[in-house]
Amino acid sequence: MNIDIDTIIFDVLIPVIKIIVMILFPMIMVMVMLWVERRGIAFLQERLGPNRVGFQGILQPIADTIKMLFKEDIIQRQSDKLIFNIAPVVVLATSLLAFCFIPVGMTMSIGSYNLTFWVAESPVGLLITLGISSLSVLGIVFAGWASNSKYSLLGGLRSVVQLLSYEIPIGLTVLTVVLASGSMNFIDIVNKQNEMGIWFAFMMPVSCVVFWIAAMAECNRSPFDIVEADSELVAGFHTEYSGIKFGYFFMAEYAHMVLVSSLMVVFFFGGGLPIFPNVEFLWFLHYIPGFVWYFIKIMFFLYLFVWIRGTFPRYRFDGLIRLVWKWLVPLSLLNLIVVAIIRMIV
Amino acid sequence: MIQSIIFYIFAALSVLLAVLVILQKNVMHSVLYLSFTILAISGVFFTLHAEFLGAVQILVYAGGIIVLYLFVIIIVNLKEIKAEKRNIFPKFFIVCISVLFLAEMIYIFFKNRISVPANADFPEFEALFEMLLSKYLIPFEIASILLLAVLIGSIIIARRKLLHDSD
Amino acid sequence: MDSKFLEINMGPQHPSTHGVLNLKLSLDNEVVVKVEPNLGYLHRGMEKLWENRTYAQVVPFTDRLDYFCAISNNLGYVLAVEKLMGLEIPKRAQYIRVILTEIQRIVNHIGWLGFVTNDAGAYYTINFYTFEEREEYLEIFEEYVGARLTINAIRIGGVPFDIDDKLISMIEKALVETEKKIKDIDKIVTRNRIWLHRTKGVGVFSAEDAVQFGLTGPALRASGVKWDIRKDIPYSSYDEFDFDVPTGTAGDIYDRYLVRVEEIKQSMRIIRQAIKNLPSGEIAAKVPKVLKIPEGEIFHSIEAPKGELGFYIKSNGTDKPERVKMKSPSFINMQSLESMCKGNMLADVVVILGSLDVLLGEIDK
Amino acid sequence: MIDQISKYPALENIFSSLQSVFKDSIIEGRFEKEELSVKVKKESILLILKFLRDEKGFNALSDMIGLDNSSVNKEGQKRFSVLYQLYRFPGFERIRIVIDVDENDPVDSAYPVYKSADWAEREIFDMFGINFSGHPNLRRIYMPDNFDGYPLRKDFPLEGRQ
Repeated sequence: MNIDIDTIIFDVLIPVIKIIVMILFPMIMVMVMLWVERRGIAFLQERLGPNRVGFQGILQPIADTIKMLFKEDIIQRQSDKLIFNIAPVVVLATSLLAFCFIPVGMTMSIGSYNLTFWVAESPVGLLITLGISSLSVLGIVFAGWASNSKYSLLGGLRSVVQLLSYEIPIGLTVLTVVLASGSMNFIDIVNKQNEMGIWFAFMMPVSCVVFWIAAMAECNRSPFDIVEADSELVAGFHTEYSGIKFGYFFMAEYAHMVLVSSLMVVFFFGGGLPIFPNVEFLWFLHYIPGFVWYFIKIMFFLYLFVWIRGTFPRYRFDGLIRLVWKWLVPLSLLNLIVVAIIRMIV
Repeated sequence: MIQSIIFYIFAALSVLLAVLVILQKNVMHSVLYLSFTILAISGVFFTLHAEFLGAVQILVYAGGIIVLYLFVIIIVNLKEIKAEKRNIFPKFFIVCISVLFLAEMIYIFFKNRISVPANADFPEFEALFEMLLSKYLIPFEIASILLLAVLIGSIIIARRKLLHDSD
Repeated sequence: MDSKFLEINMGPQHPSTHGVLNLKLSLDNEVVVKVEPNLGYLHRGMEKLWENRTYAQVVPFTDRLDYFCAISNNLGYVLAVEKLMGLEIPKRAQYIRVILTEIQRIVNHIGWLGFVTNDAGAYYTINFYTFEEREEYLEIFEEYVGARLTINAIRIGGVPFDIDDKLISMIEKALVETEKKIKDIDKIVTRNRIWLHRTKGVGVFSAEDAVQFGLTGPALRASGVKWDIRKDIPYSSYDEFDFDVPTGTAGDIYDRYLVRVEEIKQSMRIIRQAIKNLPSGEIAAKVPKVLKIPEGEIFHSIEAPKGELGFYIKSNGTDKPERVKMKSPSFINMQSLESMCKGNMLADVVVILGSLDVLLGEIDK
Repeated sequence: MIDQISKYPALENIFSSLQSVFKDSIIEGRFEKEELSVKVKKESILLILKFLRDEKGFNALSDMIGLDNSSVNKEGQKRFSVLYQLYRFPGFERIRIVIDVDENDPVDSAYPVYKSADWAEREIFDMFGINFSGHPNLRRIYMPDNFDGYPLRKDFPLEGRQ
């Protein structure tokens, strides 16, 4: 077998680097989000937030991580140890795995080599990503059950109901995106938006809003954070976790937020495309690399998460279910029909 | 080459995990291993380039059915399975079935030799959709109506039990 | 899960039981079937202690009961003692007391607003807004007596210090700020759909029930009973002020919220009137160094921010009371928790508990 | 006392009607510092409370107070007193009903008449050891269930004994 240097670089080295980067990317975003959230909420609440470690508290996430690593890892004696230990890994792993199909930028040509900003490309990438991201509920239920605590159990049960309900509007709105772009491939979806010269958010605003609400519920963020409602369930499914295992859940939650923001950006806001991709006199915007655009866009949505958390009270369980079955599901169904009809006509 | 190695890893894993599923006494552990088995099987599908099937495997089995299993187990509060005392006849039956199954597997194995993952690179799900929505449209719709009936029926049964409880 | 219901121990270490309280909850899925409060984690035997202290020594202890509105507790006790002695208090002292207690009412209600929204899951935002506001008033207290929380600002016979122009300007500035803050919070909260969903029709208590259970204060008024001791049995020359008693209709958490917000505005009205009409004169009556009260008994109650605060004092002719019994508003309000929570969901228990405005320091005495 | 009572004709009215209805049960009525304090016999407390609630409109039991009279040393004085502080509102009138109780002498619970007596009676039971018969859930409220002694009795040492 003759192995030349090019094959090693392009077929082995670069994919491996990409994989490593794509695993590190959510982790680094978690760190960034930790700082953004703490400072952002402090800003909303007229206080300062962490500003001691490093410039403007920029090293605070590292301090937090070190604290978490060195905290005692308490394992309840009555817990189911196998599942108790495996659950955080399941949650974090699924959150990170889902990133492999996300295009974090546009293709960049370096000489004759086309550098792509995604780990894998698949004609059904969208389906796989949605499937994997919904797997984190398994970890949550396992954690809730294995902790042998009633608060955790309630949190786990709530998460199942919440997830099963909110999968439906997510699926229905994603279908409209698939209808509009004619593909389940993320890259095709982005390219279609480039072709049409309009972001899907402006083409299908209802899908965009419904997807955002349902996605917010799926990553258990305020105002849908009934799974870990701190004023009733203490900390929900991760009440009994401490140390780095709690850290896993924590990272998974933030990674999930990054994932949802990425999906939002890819589906509705043109992924790594610059704003107004087809306006001629804004040609210079194309010289800003795609991943920068992507980053700016997801940061907006990540900040939106923080903003919403700092503003709204929490939904009660029944209200949450009523919202999805009475409003989101019919609305997304109707939206799907409308989009399908328009797509047939046009 | 790398692909076939990965395929065999996934295949071996799925068999191993499936064995672990039935060896557990704790139901929850069984479900844990079952979910891993399903993931491994979807890995097998991915290496065989049946990406749509793999995705559906994750979405439906791991995301849906396993979660429902968990829900039922938590609500019914099954913790451990106690070994039943069986007569000689069922034991004999079980052994026979296993032997038959093994024989069949060996026969297939030797007939086809070692099957290498097909390297087909076509989006098989398009063909699938086409078939479902053209040639097999009526069975497809009938199946969906059947599922709906099952859904409604289960709700009615559950409701009736609830109503009886309140009386 | 042997029984039909899920039993949950909420507290004594729980983020939202407002102190060390233990609630034994029985849940049918998420619906509350039974609530059993367990008290006594903070019991310090105050009443026994008071029997062995002189009348003046008791005053600082009352701060420690409801540490969130210490001045009202001071006033309740001091008024009872003064009435038992038959002491006449100078007008200026009475007005200063009114100003202080009304500020305390604002502090309590505005702090409550923060806590209850937090209980409903509004991640501390409104809590920090209100605490910033509370801070201004605490600074006023600091300027007045030098302490911020347990300030012991009311003495038997009058008040320890006079109010000067600096303090008055501080109070007026703080009132303007509060008005703005209330408007801000009103914008965020009052018509927020999630807030309405969490509070409307939750923890409903009819007027008859409320009276039967002895509910007092804003929680009672939210049920539609117009009963404010400041208006009906005036003390400390409250009859000279012009203010309204807001009442609700539905008796749910939302009405309690509206009533409390309106009460903040009424308190501001009272403070402004008191500052405007502040009479001149002495700030304390002559009280003997060793206070010996002839035999007698008295039950006197005031309208504390949390409800009716009563003090029963029985004197035996010595310088120490024979018995002091405190009727704390939180204790009697807490009693109705169970019947309010029944049929509501787990998440509501926390908000209902918050809406009753209980404080464990006062319940456990 | 007479000129004071004439300022509150409503209270005087209530006292006279109480006297006419419960002739034998009323031991003593005192008017002191705007308050009417009526000492009644222990046995008829429930009837009197019911009468005051239904006929006279005293709709709320504000508080119940326990007293230990052991330091007063009067002849024929029972050990404990229980005070019922009643309200009529919206309005002005407060009335105090007093009963004397001996040790190990149960009192009828006021719970059937006023729901707010629930915890108040538990507190008196906890602090003085007075039993209330007919109370639905008479347990200690502050002290632990296995606590020995009653803290607010005069013979309980100030610094505790445990």
